[in-house]
Amino acid sequence: MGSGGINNINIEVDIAGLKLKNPVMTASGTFGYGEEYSEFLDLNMLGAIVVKGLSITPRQGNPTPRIVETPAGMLNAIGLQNIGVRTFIEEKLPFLRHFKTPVIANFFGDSIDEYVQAAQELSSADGIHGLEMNISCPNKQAGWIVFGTDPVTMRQVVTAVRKATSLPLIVKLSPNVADISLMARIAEDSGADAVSLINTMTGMVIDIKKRRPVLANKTGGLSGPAIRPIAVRMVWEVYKAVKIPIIGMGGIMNTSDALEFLIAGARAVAIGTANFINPTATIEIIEGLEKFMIEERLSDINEIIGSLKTD
Amino acid sequence: MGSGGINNINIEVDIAGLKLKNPVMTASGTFGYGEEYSEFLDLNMLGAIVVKGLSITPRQGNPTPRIVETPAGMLNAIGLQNIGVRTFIEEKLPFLRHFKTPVIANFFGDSIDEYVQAAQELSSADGIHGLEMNISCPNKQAGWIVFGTDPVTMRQVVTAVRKATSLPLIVKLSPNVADISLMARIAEDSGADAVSLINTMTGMVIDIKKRRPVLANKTGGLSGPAIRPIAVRMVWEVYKAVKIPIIGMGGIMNTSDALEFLIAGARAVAIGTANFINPTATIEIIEGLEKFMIEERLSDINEIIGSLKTD
Amino acid sequence: MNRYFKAIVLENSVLNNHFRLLTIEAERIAIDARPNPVPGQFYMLQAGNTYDPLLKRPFSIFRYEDGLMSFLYRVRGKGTLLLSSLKKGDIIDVIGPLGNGYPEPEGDFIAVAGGIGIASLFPLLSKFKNRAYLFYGARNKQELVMIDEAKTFSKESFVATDDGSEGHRGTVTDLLKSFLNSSLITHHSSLIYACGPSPMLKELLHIVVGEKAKCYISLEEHMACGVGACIGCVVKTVSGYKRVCKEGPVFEIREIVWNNGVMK
Amino acid sequence: MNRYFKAIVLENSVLNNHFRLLTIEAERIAIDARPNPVPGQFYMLQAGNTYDPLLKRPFSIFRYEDGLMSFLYRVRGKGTLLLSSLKKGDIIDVIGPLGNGYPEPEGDFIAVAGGIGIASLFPLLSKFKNRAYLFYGARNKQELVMIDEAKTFSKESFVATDDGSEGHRGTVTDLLKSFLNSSLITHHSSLIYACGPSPMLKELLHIVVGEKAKCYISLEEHMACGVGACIGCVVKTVSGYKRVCKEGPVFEIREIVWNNGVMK
Ligand SMILES: Cc1cc2nc3c(=O)[nH]c(=O)nc-3n(C[C@H](O)[C@H](O)[C@H](O)COP(=O)(O)OP(=O)(O)OC[C@H]3O[C@@H](n4cnc5c(N)ncnc54)[C@H](O)[C@@H]3O)c2cc1C
Ligand SMILES: Cc1cc2nc3c(=O)[nH]c(=O)nc-3n(C[C@H](O)[C@H](O)[C@H](O)COP(=O)(O)OP(=O)(O)OC[C@H]3O[C@@H](n4cnc5c(N)ncnc54)[C@H](O)[C@@H]3O)c2cc1C
Ligand SMILES: Cc1cc2nc3c(=O)[nH]c(=O)nc-3n(C[C@H](O)[C@H](O)[C@H](O)COP(=O)(O)O)c2cc1C
Ligand SMILES: Cc1cc2nc3c(=O)[nH]c(=O)nc-3n(C[C@H](O)[C@H](O)[C@H](O)COP(=O)(O)O)c2cc1C
Ligand code: FES
Ligand code: FES
Repeated sequence: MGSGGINNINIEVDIAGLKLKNPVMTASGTFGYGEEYSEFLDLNMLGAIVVKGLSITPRQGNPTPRIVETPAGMLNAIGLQNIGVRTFIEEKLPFLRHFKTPVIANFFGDSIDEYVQAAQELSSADGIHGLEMNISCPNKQAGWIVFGTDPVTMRQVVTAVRKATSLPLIVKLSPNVADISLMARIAEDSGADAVSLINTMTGMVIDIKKRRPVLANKTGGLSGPAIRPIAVRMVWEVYKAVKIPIIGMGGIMNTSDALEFLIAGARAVAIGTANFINPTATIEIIEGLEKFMIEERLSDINEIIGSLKTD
Repeated sequence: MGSGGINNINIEVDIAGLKLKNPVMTASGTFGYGEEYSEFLDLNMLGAIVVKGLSITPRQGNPTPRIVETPAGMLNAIGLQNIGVRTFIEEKLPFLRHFKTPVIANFFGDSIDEYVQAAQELSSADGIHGLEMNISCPNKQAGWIVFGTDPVTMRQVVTAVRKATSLPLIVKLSPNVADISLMARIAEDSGADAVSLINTMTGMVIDIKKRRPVLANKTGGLSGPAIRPIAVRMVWEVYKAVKIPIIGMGGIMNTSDALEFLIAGARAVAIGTANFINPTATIEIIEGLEKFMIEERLSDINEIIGSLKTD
Repeated sequence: MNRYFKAIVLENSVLNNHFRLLTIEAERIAIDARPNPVPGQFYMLQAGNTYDPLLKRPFSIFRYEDGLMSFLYRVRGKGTLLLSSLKKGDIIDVIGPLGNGYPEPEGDFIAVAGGIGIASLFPLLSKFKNRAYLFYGARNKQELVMIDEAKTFSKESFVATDDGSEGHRGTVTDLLKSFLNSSLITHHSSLIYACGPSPMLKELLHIVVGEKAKCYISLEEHMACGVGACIGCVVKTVSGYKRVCKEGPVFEIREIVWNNGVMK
Repeated sequence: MNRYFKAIVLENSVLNNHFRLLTIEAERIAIDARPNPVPGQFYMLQAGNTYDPLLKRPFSIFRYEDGLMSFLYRVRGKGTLLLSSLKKGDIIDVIGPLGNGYPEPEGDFIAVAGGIGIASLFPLLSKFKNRAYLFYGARNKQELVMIDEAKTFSKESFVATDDGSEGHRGTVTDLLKSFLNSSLITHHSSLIYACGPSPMLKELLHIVVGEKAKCYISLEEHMACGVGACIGCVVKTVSGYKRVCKEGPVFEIREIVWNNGVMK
């Protein structure tokens, strides 16, 4: 497995200076802090581990129900419940340091200050190899405009965080926009080392008997195979617009899905909802990628990345 | 069936001065010009018939494949193939005039001029009761910016069409935007009598062996149950933002789905992809709405519309 | 330890209109490494090869014997409908055992089952034979599924139905109340296990509040992962949100924060 | 006329690894009003109660008798996999018969089947017994499904396999070419029906181009509605895009616009 593994196949990729032994990582919020799935798979085999979104102060999250299934997808409104940056560093990071797999800390805030503080604290911890900014959160100061859907606030927050950290910085883009390539370019201009996409799409399910939203939070984020065609299209659009690497995600369930993202231009992929259905999905996809390369007589995964023919 | 039907239940609704005997219409592009499904159901039973999008000059449409299935959805890239406004009026409208059901002509153009011309010609025909503008088309003049995702071009085209017709004017909104309620307000300000939403969401599926998009057009429009939670959320947002009536659509497969849209604020619903799977879906939904009202002891459909509780 | 595996369907029988019993066996290769379940634990099950339904569904272990696992279930929606179409020889995807089961009783105990809640308590009855005072309630006689077996394993049993078609007409909590008031087991030291609908659990709270009796209840929440990763299935406890799939599904009733009769 | 109905599965048998035969019967209430299919027409079939797969799938009528419909199919993806799990007594959703079948032959005719293409031609052979010169090609002997029955109905038959495991090693179009060059049927007046993969159809075009022989081919396209409403399944013809489900699936080969060996 991994670089120079069986049959001299290279599946190592480079994301913003981070060498990943394969292009498969976990999607934030779907893999806890790594522990939960460590019984199901060898965390050493993953390209990277992206942990649940962290904020400078712990969050309680939303009331329940937090989850509802939809056709080929699910809505979640966890409300970014998390133990906070400090507790994460003290209680969860030591476990993750036992593995050779790079750890990417996903984080967010309600204000630029909170983003900056979280980035600083995470950057000074031992065992965090990259940061992923979740900008799909409303900006308290700017009247709850969502950071990731407003070009101006987005530029401000990314620029500020860029100054606060020297770790590889990934900006995670929201799909709830008219032109995601514009947002990707802003991230690139503001100093991001990579972009990841897509975050969930806002949706709602109504209980027709009660005439109430099923989720206590009313709306939630749609993930899973339902959104995959939209995510693949967005990765392709962003690939044409920026030079920095792309981490693609959104409904990847198996190797074939992962390949769609790589071919569209993603240099790595993240597996989210699929973990819930198949806790070993990541490993099966890593193995599947190698198998595909053997079948297609390819020796380097970079021959696949962005290889979409559209003539 | 219909207003004052069994059990004194009123399911008649008023959309921009058009009285519909029930709130169930067909979604443009999924019901041909009405003929194709006339063998499967009595067209007289429908709330309204919305025909395939028309342009002032006939269109060939895209090469094939034009269709690909996705999890709980499908992408289409028909490329707006149509026989043109004139041929429609001459060859298809006479058939539709045999029915008492209002006919709504969906139309589009590549320029404001084309929109205006199509609206004028359609307005002067006998047997067309309303117009639905599809603004999810790129504006040739303005460098292929999509009319429906750019506030400025959208205002221009709706204002121009409004002047060109005195028929009830429905503006069909694109979901590929950051804030659909903003677009709905622009439509309202520009003189629209109603808005319909959502049109399809842009997506892509890749053939991993060929490393090509499956669709000849590369991308296509995602429809079907996969997008329903997004559509319901958007209807709810638009309901809070405008006063004009809303026609809700996107993945409605059965009565329960239709009710989600009505409760979220749609005054009528349109059935699209569901027709392909169940040609009598519209009729079953009309019957199902009455049944629901009996069960819930409601006598007027207006008690349902916009009745979502979110306290 | 291998908690994710494929299993073969041995039997999927209809008990009556509403209830079915599914028996599966893990594929050979997975068996050795597989941990045994304890009463109150659950498995995530998924039938079919479709993304609609997408998620696995949680089911309590009903019976476990030598690698064979049985689940007692009720058809409610798409997931259980698909489960009901499984036939002998079909393959099913499984994660488990998951969660924390009921703490072991030391002496006799009280088991309060409401409807399908019997599924979760049944292995407790069969493991600790003749030690349970069983209180079993359902809508009507037909829905008192597995009642004969449950009685056999119990020391004494008390039955209630909403329509009076069997046993007391009313709720099991009525029966429990009078039992506790008049029984030989002292009110204070009693140990109660319960699984059933929210209103029943709420009633239980009223009964045990202020008493020393320990009362362990098994909760239900919508689950995505079942393993603690998504934080989707939480319940509000006196020490904050806890995951039903990980810290639960069994909680001491006083840990739960109740709000207008529903857990929040 | 009722072309949308539910049917009951009578049989779903495995012919070999790849091929299956599904026989269904329309529910009583739907039968009377149902039109009978002609050879070359198709039905849209859907198994299960899920939105994944979402769309119905088109299948040629293979056999029709007194309300019983049979379909010969090959498991390819999710839809046909789900179809293959149907068992006796299951209910299936059906639209059909749809499209235009083969125009009726007046005298003898030639039938060219490539692989599963036999499904579409079979009812023609059985309706017009002993009038067909059958050319049947497949990858190998195992994939020559229903070959014995097809031969019985034919006047003469010619078989080819890619690997030579049965009949001529090579393509059916090779066989057809030499037949036409040497046969008693004059090249000019011959009537050909064909169903099979694109390369086979392309070869046929080369054979008949410039000749008077009429050649009717049955095309496949991805379909959403099957009834002409979505304009998704078009093929480019000399008079513009035509819908395979409505104007087709049978077209005279010269109507089709070919582009680098594929239909455009
Ligand atoms: C720990 C645990 C153990 C369980 N054990 C059993 C058991 O042994 N036997 C049994 O029959 N059922 C059990 N359940 C409930 C079972 O999981 C649900 O009935 C099942 O998920 C419904 O799936 P569905 O697709 O058929 O229904 P859906 O279409 O998903 O829903 C139908 C109805 O069931 C409700 N529902 C869906 N999922 C859940 C859930 N996870 N918890 C509660 N309600 C839900 C929905 O709100 C809806 O009203 C258990 C649940 C939990 C959390
Ligand atoms: C008019 C018509 C008649 C047909 N008759 C028969 C028949 O009698 N027996 C039979 O086995 N098959 C027949 N087919 C093909 C059959 O419809 C496809 O094999 C089936 O739709 C595949 O569905 P799936 O979900 O199993 O595969 P998918 O997962 O949808 O696809 C698997 C593969 O099949 C291809 N495919 C999918 N749909 C079609 C389609 N509509 N046409 C061509 N290729 C497709 C895909 O591109 C992919 O390569 C017919 C097709 C048409 C258009
Ligand atoms: C339960 C759940 C929780 C999530 N939490 C976070 C989070 O904390 N931060 C974040 O950036 N994305 C979060 N996401 C989004 C995922 O990381 C991912 O972008 C999205 O789910 C799409 O991928 P998928 O379809 O493979 O799940 C969450 C998703 C789910 C389903
Ligand atoms: C095959 C197909 C063709 C369509 N053509 C049009 C069109 O011509 N004009 C238009 O405004 N919308 C068109 N639509 C969009 C539908 O009217 C509808 O907005 C969308 O499909 C969402 O509804 P659904 O999920 O119920 O299908 C088309 C949709 C499909 C699937
Ligand atoms: S179901 Fe995911 S944490 Fe419990
Ligand atoms: S499949 Fe819809 S037009 Fe042919």
